[in-house]
Amino acid sequence: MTGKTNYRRFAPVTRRRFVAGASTLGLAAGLGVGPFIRRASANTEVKVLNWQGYGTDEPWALEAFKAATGLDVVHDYYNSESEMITKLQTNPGTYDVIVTNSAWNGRASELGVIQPIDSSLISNFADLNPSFRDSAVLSADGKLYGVSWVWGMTAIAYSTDVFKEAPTSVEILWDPSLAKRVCVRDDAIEAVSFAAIATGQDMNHPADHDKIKEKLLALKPNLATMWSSEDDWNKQFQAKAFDVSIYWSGSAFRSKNTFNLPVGYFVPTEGAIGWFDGLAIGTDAPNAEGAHKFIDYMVSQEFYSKWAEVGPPASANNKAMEGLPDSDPSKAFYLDQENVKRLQFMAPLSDKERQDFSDIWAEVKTEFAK
Amino acid sequence: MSEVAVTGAIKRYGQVAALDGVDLTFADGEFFGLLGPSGSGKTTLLRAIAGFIALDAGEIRVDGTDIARIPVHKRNIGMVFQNYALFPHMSVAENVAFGLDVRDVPAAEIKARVAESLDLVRLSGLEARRPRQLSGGQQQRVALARALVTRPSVLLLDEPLSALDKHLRQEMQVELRRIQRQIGITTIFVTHDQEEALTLSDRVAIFNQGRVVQAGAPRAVYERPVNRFAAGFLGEANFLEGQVTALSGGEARVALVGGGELALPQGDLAAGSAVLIALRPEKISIEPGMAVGANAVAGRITAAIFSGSSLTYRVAVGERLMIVFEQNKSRAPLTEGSEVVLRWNAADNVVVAP
Amino acid sequence: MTPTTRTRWAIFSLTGPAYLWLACTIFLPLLAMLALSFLDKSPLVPKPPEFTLGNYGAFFAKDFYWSLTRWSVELGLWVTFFCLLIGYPAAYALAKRIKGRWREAIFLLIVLPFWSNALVRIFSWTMVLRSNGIVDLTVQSFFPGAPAFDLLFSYPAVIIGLVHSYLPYMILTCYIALQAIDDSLVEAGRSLGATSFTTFRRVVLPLSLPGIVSGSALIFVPVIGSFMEPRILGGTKGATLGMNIEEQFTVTANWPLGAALSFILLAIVLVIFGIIYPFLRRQGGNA
Amino acid sequence: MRRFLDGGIRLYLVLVLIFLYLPILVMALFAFNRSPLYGLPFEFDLVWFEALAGNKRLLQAGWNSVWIALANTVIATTLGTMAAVAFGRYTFRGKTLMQALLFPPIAIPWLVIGTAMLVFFFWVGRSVGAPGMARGLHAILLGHVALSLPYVIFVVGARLNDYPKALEEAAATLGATPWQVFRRVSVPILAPGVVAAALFAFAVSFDQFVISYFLAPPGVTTLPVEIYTSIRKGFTPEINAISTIIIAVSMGLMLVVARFYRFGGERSGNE
Repeated sequence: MTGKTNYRRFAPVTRRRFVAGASTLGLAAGLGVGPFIRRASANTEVKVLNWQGYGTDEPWALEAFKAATGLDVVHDYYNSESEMITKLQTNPGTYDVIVTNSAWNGRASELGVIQPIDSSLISNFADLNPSFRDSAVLSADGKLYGVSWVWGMTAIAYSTDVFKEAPTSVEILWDPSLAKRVCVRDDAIEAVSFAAIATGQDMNHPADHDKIKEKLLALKPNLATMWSSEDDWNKQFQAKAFDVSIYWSGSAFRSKNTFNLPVGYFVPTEGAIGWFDGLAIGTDAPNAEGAHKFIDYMVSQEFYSKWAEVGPPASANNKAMEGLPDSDPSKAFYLDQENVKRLQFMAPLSDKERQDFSDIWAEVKTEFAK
Repeated sequence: MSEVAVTGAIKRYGQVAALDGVDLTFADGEFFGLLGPSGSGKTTLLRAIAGFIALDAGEIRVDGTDIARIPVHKRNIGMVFQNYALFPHMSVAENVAFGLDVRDVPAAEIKARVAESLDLVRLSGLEARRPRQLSGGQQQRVALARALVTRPSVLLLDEPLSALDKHLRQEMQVELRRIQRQIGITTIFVTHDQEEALTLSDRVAIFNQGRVVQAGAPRAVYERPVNRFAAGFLGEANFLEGQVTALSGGEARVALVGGGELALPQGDLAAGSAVLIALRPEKISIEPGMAVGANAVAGRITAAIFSGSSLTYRVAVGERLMIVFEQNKSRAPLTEGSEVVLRWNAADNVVVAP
Repeated sequence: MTPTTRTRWAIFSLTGPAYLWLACTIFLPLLAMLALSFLDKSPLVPKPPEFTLGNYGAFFAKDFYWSLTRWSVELGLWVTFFCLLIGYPAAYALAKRIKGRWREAIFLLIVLPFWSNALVRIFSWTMVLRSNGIVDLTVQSFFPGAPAFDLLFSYPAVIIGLVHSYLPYMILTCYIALQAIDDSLVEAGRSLGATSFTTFRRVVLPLSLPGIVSGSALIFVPVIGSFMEPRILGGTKGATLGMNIEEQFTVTANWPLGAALSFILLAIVLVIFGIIYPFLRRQGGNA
Repeated sequence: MRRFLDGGIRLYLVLVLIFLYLPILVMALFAFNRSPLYGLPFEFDLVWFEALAGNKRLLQAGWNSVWIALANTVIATTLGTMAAVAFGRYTFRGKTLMQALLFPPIAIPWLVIGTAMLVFFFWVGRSVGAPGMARGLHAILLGHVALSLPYVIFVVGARLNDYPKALEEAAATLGATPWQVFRRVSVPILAPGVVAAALFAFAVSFDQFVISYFLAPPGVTTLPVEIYTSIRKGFTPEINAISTIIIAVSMGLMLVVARFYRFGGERSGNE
């Protein structure tokens, strides 16, 4: 790995030479003549920007992809969509493939950090579920900026130890018998969206913010804590810190299948949040050809059938979903049209909406902490 | 060895002049004492010579070369600090070797010169000790050895003996003098201890408020102080105020304020002028009886202080209180309340500026 | 070159490298951030940004910011207080009572926990503090039927986690300050007839003040901006301004607002230190 | 009475150490526990160490972190000590302001600084025609050192109440150049503060996530970055395993160092 050789340059420097070295370093950085800049080896690598541990970096997949194409896949990660945008803006021409949420793909294309995709190079394109594939949020000016990859929902998980029967309503979160047994994610958009659903409003553009605030404040007696990551959720659930929680569908299946936690999952009759992720190609991608190949592999049935073993979200590839073994509980769940019909899909938000949601949540959390 | 010449040195800190036009020349191989009360400028001058302080005006020349632009470490000076400033993390030998080490002197030579230097200060055998394990006198000697081992052109001593007890101080004074003689280095030292200054120095300079009041050989300064400050600072003195009444035959007669008459060599005194006379206490003889004539006054002993080899009398002469020293010879000490006569020689009357 | 210019040159060459480094990597970027906090949108957005005071106005317009700020400062004060309470005696014992090899060994043992990852440490604390956690299970195995121990998701849990994270700062800064105090000064104090306590209060404490100040600054300042410990250990009870700042960067992508809130946080820090600085000067502290 | 008091003091230090080590022990405990979700009861297993041995990415990340932290420690400690010396030695105009300037790097959340740095470096890089220079190990090191400097200056400053000015002057009169004075007199005298500062600098870098994460080029990662980015999916006790190894190794190394080198101050007479 070339990174290692670079370190050696910084490694022990004699005391005498040190100050001179330090100033040279500053100078080198200032003039941009540093020998430390890692140049992409364009044709043998595909650089991917994604969440860590989210499909694209499965070691077996990278081996299979390399075997098929001879390309190495190198990863960089982000921890929030906003960071993804920042990384793209401050590293032009660095990334080949970027995983973009449906609500953010439009923003990325608007900022010019991702480039149009040639769907003819994606052999699996025809098999993709048209409702995602042709979604307006993945294209701009009639050009395709994202290939739908996976989708999932944010609904409600519960402990099957506590609930002998699956709850059906979103009101379970406000059930007085569940004092200090409810968990939500510490996320403004998710919380506001759920409160909008619970108060019968349009999740993406709710009209009545006060009602949402009120509904969220009513959550206070029931709230045990807030989770921030899947890892956090699993550990707390394992420690029986809560009985019912807003949770991601893919994660719920993982908790159940991989970690053998007593997790049940349902989509409330009032509805739940639906989302889907696309795969995009960075502007001036050093290896656009490889990027198309990688995207094609990512949406293939071959990849998904193996990935399904660790509990991913649903594939946007119809063939891949139908190809799952019937023993996989997620197959029936994702293919259940009753569930899908109840979902409201996340739409791009304006900056003002985002800020409003954030402020509502901040205000509510401040009340929680009192 | 070198001659150090200071001319017109001025250093101000805000409104205060630490050095207010100092001219002094330190001759080659001379042991020179800078004496004065705290804040009189003596330490400022020493630090200026060392290079820690830049003068606002004036210059310091070593063997004719202006050293203002030479940084401390290139001045080739040896300095002994008030609290010795020994490096606590180094052994005695390492402390002494430091100055040679930074000059990249070969190891073998360093070893030899350190040994020689420690021998000079009679500390051989303590090379491996740390400063904290040494007594005050030993630390002082290490500091001296360290300052001398680099063969500096000038040795600067900043109150080097003030941290020692009296006995050790006297011992070290002798030692210091011996070593200085032995190597003949120009040595400038700062002290506020007049006895020390007199004992050690070839010449002394008395400082007050940033100026040199008087400079010269210790004896000359002691015997002929130029003003009240010099007389009072260097040794004890009785001050007598009066007016010249008559001049005759090379002798001036002075009527003292509050009674009594003095006769003294005329010098450049003018009739009718007011004069201030300094009179050393040991120059006065004390006898029982009543007063008569010039250079004799009558008084009554108010205190007799016995201190072994000598006696100090406080004598009330009219409104005035005079101090008299007497060697403890055969006679029984005079008692408090005795009426006495004080006499002295005309030549012991020193006219000083107020 | 006169010695005065030499002194100036010495100051410049001693501080120059550090401050040049800081200028290039922190001050200039932060100045850009400061400028950004007066704009209505991030400059990376294609639309031209406009000048506004709205980001600072938002802080004063919304009540919850005031609550978050107050809590952050209170949290900082509590954590600093407990670190001082626990850390100073430990530093004193280490500097003045433990001799020989043990001193070095303990000194190192105090820093080592610091070399573990903060997040890993915090998760370990959740394991300790929760019901069915280490403490709870231990208590239950010795005293079956004892009331359940569950501190997780509470204010004390946040304090415990933060005190643990920052305690080494206080111990080490106080230790190195105390260690520099000559024992003979203490003896001198005693010989002048002062009691142990008076000697401590009048001699040791003032001389170790720079250590206390450094330690407190290194604790108070980052704690009021903390967000991870309050979130993970405090659950719904750990709301801080730092968490909101983080959200402005990760969720709402509103950098100007996040930057404005950060500079308000900084201003609070500077005001607090501005208030206590003259007092410290009077005490002879060198901070 | 004195003995009783000393016993109490030792007990107190032991209690403080227990408090400091409680989560570390818990961390190590779970490295040897079979449950991937840190479940209890405890079941001894080396499965996470085995997994770690096969996890090249994590091992490489750990290795990278150590190197960056070491380089950072050397640079930050040197530059920071020099600045602290200037503050301790001299009184000059602007000193208070310069000291106050150390607050922003610790008061402003790392996320904000990291973002500012990333954007600023990018902007500088773009304006000199090398946008790629915004990221890389040099950038990470630049950032880490900058964040460590205030800590170093504060910690060394805590040692400078009684600055050994006479010792430095003595060294200068003996012919030592300013650099020799600094290296051979000031540094050894300041050693306890400098060592503490170095330990802090190492810790700051070793736990620095945001800067590394923003400034690391794709494919390069450090341990904290690995830990924080894996949080979404869930990190396994492999993290505990590698953390345990690092703590154990550094404990061993430091105790060896303590055995041969004293930095707690000068030797006193009777030791």
